[in-house]
Amino acid sequence: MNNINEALIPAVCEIVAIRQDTPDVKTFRVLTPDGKKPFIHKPGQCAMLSMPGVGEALFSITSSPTNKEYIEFSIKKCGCVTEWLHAAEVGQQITVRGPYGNGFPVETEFKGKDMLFIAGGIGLAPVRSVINYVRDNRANYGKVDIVYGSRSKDDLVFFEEIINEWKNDPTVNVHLTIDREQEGWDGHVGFVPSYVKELGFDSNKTAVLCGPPIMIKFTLQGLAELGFSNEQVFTTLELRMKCGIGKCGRCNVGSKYVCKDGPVFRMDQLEELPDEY
Amino acid sequence: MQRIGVFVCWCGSNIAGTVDVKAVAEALKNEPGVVHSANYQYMCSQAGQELIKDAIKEHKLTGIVVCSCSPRMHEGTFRKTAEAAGLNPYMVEIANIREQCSWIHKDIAEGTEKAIVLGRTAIAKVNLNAPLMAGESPVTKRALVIGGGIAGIQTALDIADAGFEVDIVETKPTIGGKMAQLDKTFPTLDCAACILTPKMVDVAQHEKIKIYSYSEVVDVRGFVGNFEVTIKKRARFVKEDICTGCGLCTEKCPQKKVPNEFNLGMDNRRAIYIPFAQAVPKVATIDPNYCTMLKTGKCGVCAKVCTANAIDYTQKDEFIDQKYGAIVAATGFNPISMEKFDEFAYSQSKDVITSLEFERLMNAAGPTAGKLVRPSDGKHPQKIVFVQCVGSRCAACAEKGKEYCSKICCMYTAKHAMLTRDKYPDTDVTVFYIDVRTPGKNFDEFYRRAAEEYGVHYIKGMVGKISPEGDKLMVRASDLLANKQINMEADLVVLAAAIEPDKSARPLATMLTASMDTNDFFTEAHPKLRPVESPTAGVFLSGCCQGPKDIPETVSQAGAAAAKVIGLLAKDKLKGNPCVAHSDEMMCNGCSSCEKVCPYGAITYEDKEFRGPNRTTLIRRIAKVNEAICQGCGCCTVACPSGAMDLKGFASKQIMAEVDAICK
Amino acid sequence: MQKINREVLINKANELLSNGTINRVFGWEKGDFSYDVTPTIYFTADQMNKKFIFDDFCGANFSKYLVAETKKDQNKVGVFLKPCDTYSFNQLLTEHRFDKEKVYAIGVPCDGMVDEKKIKAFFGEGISSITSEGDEIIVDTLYDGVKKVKKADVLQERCQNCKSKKHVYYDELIGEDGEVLDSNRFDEVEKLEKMTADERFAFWQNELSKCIRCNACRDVCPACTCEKCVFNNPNSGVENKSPANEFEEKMFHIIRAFHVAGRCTDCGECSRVCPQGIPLHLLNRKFIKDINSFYGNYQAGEQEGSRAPLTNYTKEDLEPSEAVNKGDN
Amino acid sequence: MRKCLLQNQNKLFDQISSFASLYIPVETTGGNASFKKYEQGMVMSDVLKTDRSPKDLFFPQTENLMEFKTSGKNIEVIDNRKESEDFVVFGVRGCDVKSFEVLDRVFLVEPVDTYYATRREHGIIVSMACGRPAETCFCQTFGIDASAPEGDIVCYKTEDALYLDAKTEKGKNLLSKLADVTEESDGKEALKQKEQIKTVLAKLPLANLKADSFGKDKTKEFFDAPEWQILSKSCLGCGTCTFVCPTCQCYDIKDFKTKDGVQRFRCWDSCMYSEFTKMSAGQPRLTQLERFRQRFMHKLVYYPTNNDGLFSCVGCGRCISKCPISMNIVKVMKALGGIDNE
Amino acid sequence: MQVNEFKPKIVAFCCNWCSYAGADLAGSNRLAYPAEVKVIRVPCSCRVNPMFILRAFQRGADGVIICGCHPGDCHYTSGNYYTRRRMALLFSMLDYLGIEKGRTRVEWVSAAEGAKFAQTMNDFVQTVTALGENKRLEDLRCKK
Repeated sequence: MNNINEALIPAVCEIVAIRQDTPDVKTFRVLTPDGKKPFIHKPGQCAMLSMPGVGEALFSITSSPTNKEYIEFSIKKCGCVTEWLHAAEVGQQITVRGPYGNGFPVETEFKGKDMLFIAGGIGLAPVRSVINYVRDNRANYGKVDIVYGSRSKDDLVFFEEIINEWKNDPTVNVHLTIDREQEGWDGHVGFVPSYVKELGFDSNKTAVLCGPPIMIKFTLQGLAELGFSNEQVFTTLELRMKCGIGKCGRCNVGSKYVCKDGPVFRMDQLEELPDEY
Repeated sequence: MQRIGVFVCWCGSNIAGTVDVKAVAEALKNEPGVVHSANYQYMCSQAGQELIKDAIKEHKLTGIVVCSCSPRMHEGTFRKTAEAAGLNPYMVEIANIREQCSWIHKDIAEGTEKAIVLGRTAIAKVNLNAPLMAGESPVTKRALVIGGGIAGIQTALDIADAGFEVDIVETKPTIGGKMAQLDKTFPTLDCAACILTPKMVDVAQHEKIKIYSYSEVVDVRGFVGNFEVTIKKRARFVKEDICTGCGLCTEKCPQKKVPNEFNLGMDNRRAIYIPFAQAVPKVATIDPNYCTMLKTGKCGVCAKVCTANAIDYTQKDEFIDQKYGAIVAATGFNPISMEKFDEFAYSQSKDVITSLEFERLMNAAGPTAGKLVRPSDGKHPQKIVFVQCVGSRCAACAEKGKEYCSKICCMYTAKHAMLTRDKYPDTDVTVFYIDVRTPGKNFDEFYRRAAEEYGVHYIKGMVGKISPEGDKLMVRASDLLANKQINMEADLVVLAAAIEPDKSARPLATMLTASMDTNDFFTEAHPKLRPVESPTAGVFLSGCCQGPKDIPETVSQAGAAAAKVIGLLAKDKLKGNPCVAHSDEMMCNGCSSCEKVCPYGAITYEDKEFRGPNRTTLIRRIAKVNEAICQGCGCCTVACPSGAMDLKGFASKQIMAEVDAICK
Repeated sequence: MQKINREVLINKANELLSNGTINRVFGWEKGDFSYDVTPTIYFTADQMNKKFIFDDFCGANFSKYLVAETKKDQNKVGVFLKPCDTYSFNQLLTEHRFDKEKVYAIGVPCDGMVDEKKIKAFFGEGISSITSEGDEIIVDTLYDGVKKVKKADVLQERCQNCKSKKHVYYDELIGEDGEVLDSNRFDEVEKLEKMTADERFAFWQNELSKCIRCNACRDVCPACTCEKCVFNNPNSGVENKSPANEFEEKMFHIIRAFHVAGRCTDCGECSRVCPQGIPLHLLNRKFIKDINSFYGNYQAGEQEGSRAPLTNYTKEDLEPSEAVNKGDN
Repeated sequence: MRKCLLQNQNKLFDQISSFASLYIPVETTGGNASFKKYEQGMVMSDVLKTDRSPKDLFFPQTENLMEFKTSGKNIEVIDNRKESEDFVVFGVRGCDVKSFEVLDRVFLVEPVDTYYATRREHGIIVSMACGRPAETCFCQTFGIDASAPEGDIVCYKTEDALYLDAKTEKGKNLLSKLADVTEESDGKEALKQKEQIKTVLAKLPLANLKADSFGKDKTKEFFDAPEWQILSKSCLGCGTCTFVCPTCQCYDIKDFKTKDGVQRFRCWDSCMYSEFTKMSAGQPRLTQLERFRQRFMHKLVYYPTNNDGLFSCVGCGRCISKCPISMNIVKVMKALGGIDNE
Repeated sequence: MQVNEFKPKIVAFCCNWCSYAGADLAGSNRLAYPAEVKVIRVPCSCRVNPMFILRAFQRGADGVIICGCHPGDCHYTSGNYYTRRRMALLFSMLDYLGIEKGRTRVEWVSAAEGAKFAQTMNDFVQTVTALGENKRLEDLRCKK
């Protein structure tokens, strides 16, 4: 759909469904006006959504490429574009351009590996795309573990999907945790990093890590203690971007452009970059 | 994004007559944020308000725009409507398509187009509105009444009777005002003193009322519920609390040649005086302009004769700070100066007098003990001419007179004429008038009695010139009905001088930040619906300071003002205006520009710790707005260079959105 | 009179650094050429000996740096201030932008700073060195040998119209203090005022169209110390990043001049740093001139704590209509 | 090589402008010049460094990208670019010509920036050898020869004539259209000037400045250098250096609400601005040090890393003369390279 | 002949207490003034930021008028005194930049001066009409 030659000119798409995931996260299902998927993407890639006059912002695509019907974005309310989106209704048109970025190496480095997905809060949004990709191509991957945590039960995104699909999938182990005790919650309570250590995973897994910086920092320490090396851990970065195509200079960190060379980085690649992300 | 409902009011034909309301409702439907648009005959009616409430619920509206009359009229109404339906009242904006559209435009196309723009502008604003919560402030349960005439007296008594403390500030040594100078009152002809002085006594004896006589208000700070007022109590050189009012000093004082202002200078008083027998407070006052002791240090007679030792020549002006919850202006009126009306020979002949002077001449306590004589020679006047509308309704001669009707002159002149004829049936009385206006209970009957029963000659016509000729006055006038010139001799001419607000009203208005009209009458918050309130919250109007009135009107307005004050003071907390300034501490430079322009001192500064880069702490000086004190003028928002200061309800972004919508 | 040279200043700074009065000092640093002097901060006399310079190109005013620098720690910061710098300093104090207790101000004399652009306008590019000798400037060029020019002719505009050689603030003064001067700084404003509206419009249209919105004028301005400028603030409603068209050029410069009106000390930095050579000082001076003629003479920064004309009023102020017609002669 | 006598220079310009838009450097105020669209009678300035680089003509400071119309919930995207026409930029100095290579490697790599690409396609660059390089010139540091600039046509200006040498098809094509205002020449004069320029270049104060210690993969070496602290100390955070720089290409995309639509435009941005990387979640470059460092690291290390060692600085020296506080890339290179003046 | 009559766009900022009430009074008294005038209600004339005025011109206004209480009568005591200074300086600056001075005006209109309000607006519209379209502070993007 998107003419690659006109990288900055977006296509018009329509919000066809909106789901309130948590008090401040909504998931938007987006199609072209004639009901098609706007583009084919790789798990972990992003796209620019905009409302003319409000602004343009980059969001990770949360649906899996294996979903042939639509693409989805899970968006947390913070800033003017997201606020506008949260107030939008079904049928609202927006503009979309993308997909941008490298995505997760699902067909190369991940292939045949045991996967460990670790996410905190809205960090599950990009990871969900890989998880579902892996589930839909189950034969290509080894064991799958998912550790997901949030402030409270109400802040767990995709809760329905986690409970109804992932938890019911015998090939997937889901480990949920919330930060503090809460009524109606009989699962694990505690922060993600300590839960990961508690769970004590085998260090032969490939880990995908996404969440707030503080969670990433401590989870990395935990993984290191468990014997994971930096080459085994992937994460995805989010920086302020404008063009999405590695030209406007905003997301430049060291010699990399997050929008083009990222947003997915292996930890050892990330270590090479100056600490400015 | 808001969900906005638009409600276009027809206002009967007031709006619908020149604005195609349906087209407006239709056009506004497509504006950003609008999800519902309706029109109705009277939005402010019960049914109209129900319509709005239902729409708020049905369409889950987050903001509403009412295209109707001025927000000054019904903004409050619709805010209450919104609130009743669970919407924050400040999510309501009014597009004024009546006063500022349908009423001034004749062409429907033009009116409709403008109404759409005005609607669009209000929608643009509502899109950026945020719910506002009013802060609360306590109410000082004490009222201040400025002016001790019948208006002030009645207001004070009514408030005090409801159980609240009241202070009266009166510039003269006694309360009583103009009414105390009157002889009889129309249309009942009862004696002014007989009905006023008991009230004065009531005031003096009321435990809730304190009188600051011979005093004035010199500064007003604060705001509704929390005024702080400085009262200057002028030195009267007599200890008020000791003086018994025996009056001995006023008889012994050797300085006898002081014009007696109570009798309008028609006789003299002493340098120490009590204005009149029933004065309240009944204490003597030394006039420093005439007192020999104060001027030269030699005399001291009054001190010697005073058995109570109440005289104190060293007394100084005293400044009293007092807090009030409400302030009532009751500063009254004065007849205008006759100096500019040379054609009536006021300054040339002692026998040309004003009606108020006539009032004193007729009064038993007046300079002539109630005997009607000519001031020049003390002879009984045989022929009296009354001239109406001197300086009133004077559109052509605005530089010396007033454009408005002074309202009371027709009636008091009828009273004077009647009383004269009653007391001195041999006197010939002629009244020159432009119109005789008698709209009041028993007023026309009263006037007709004067003309018909008492044989007063009423001539419709203007007096052109009055000139003293010998000991007579020659009156040249035109008789408009007979269409002829009249030359008439008179022994006494009485001028019905226009009345004007007291001179103290203008500086007072400035202190109160209350607005005034071009004639220096206080402006009411609404001429019909809020006639006793000034637009400044907590300031109320009583008596002639708001416009010319007779006594019954004054008393009823005084009561109304008191009722408003009581309503205010009865509250323990006042909901403030939530449209106040707010400083964004992240952007504030702490430069003090805002503080300097704030008229209320609502802005203070504090040093606050902020997180700096790399785990450092920065201490920055930032502005804080005291929301209870801020009145929301927005002056600070422009003084602030960084834009840290903004005004809730009138935010820069909102105003700019309005600008954009208008200019589109 | 004692000749004030760099050694005197280094010695003074050294004394203050070593006796603990200050722990760092703002001073000028020589560059690769004769004229590219950079403001910097020194911690030791040794650093100063290597790099400190005090000559005809030390125009940089340190006052604005103090806003951030004094917040860094509890130590006192030393600063060299030329007479005109002290006005900015005072104005910042008036606006509570920093605490004077954390600054040790060393007043240094100034007999005008040279504008290398003017030298280049005379001799073109290719200047190998510039030295001064008395009231002459000696310029060694790559192509035309050694040239001489009167210093007065190549002074910066603000120095040609110097308003004051008097320090209005210092903890210590080096050398003797000068006087407030009668300058002709409003001449150019008057010249513009005398033009027709069309001519003025053409003049400003041409000048402002050069603007590239680099914000140098704003960022160097000692009055522009806002935590966040309205033009950078997406919530202000007037944010703009580029002179998208003629309107936005005017908007930026009018509002900037208005925001500093009554606070601008007329230091002339805005014009000096403009990479496009726009005479921005003529906007600020117009406000100063108007303020002086409408509300009485007022020099921002002259007195700490003085009330700026725009945060003040009298009941007899002239009406806007009169103001407009006053400028019309 | 073609020769055009100086007295015919304007005829040459008139000729060019008869079939293409022509931009030449024109003097504005004493010693300053900027590229302006040629109108009859305009005089080409010899000023070496235009206030803004000719980058503007290919990557303008503000540029409309597209427009939107919205009604109700619907959006319409309108790309209202028109057919581009050829234009000629005359008198581009060697350093500025080189800057286009730097920009090309950003804008013309996939996905191509079509706005820039179209202009590059239609723009013909006539470069100008620098007869009198300035003291602030240091193009040699980056291997640029001001005596032999690149470009579609190279021009040498002598006392009495312009010598035009077409280097590309585009250039030849243009030159062929100028046959009646130019004459064939052996180019000896041009060669002579070229040599003369070379001797001047060698004498320039910055002639010996080397960039060797910078370049590809040197991030670790310089990123945490202590010098950044003092170098960035007085940086005002303005965008002067960025905006006068011929190679800086950061931009921002913004929306402007027009009368009844939205215009999406892009405009130059600067990594020196504190808002540049600010986002709702935080600010990765908190102080001016980091922002200052980003600009110079990008020019001297990051860009070369991605572009076969090509530096993103062409030594034009504009930042040297324009920086309000006289901080510039030369001082940075010297400080980081351990070169002290004296 | 086709007469394309120029209708200026006028933004009038009116303070809530005096001038807005004055405008209402003009309406109550059916005192006509051109529909080109659109009023924005502000609490006090001192709320009017010079940025609003420029914004109006940018967005296509041909004239901007600010109405407040008479000096001395400000509901907030002193707001209009500041307005007076600010606008005196701003208008003088606009004039200095060559912007036609008839396009901006400050007028004091009390709540009682409905007639003055109408007359002021009539007069202002006439002045601005005579000046024609605002070309010197326009932003072409806002016109298409």
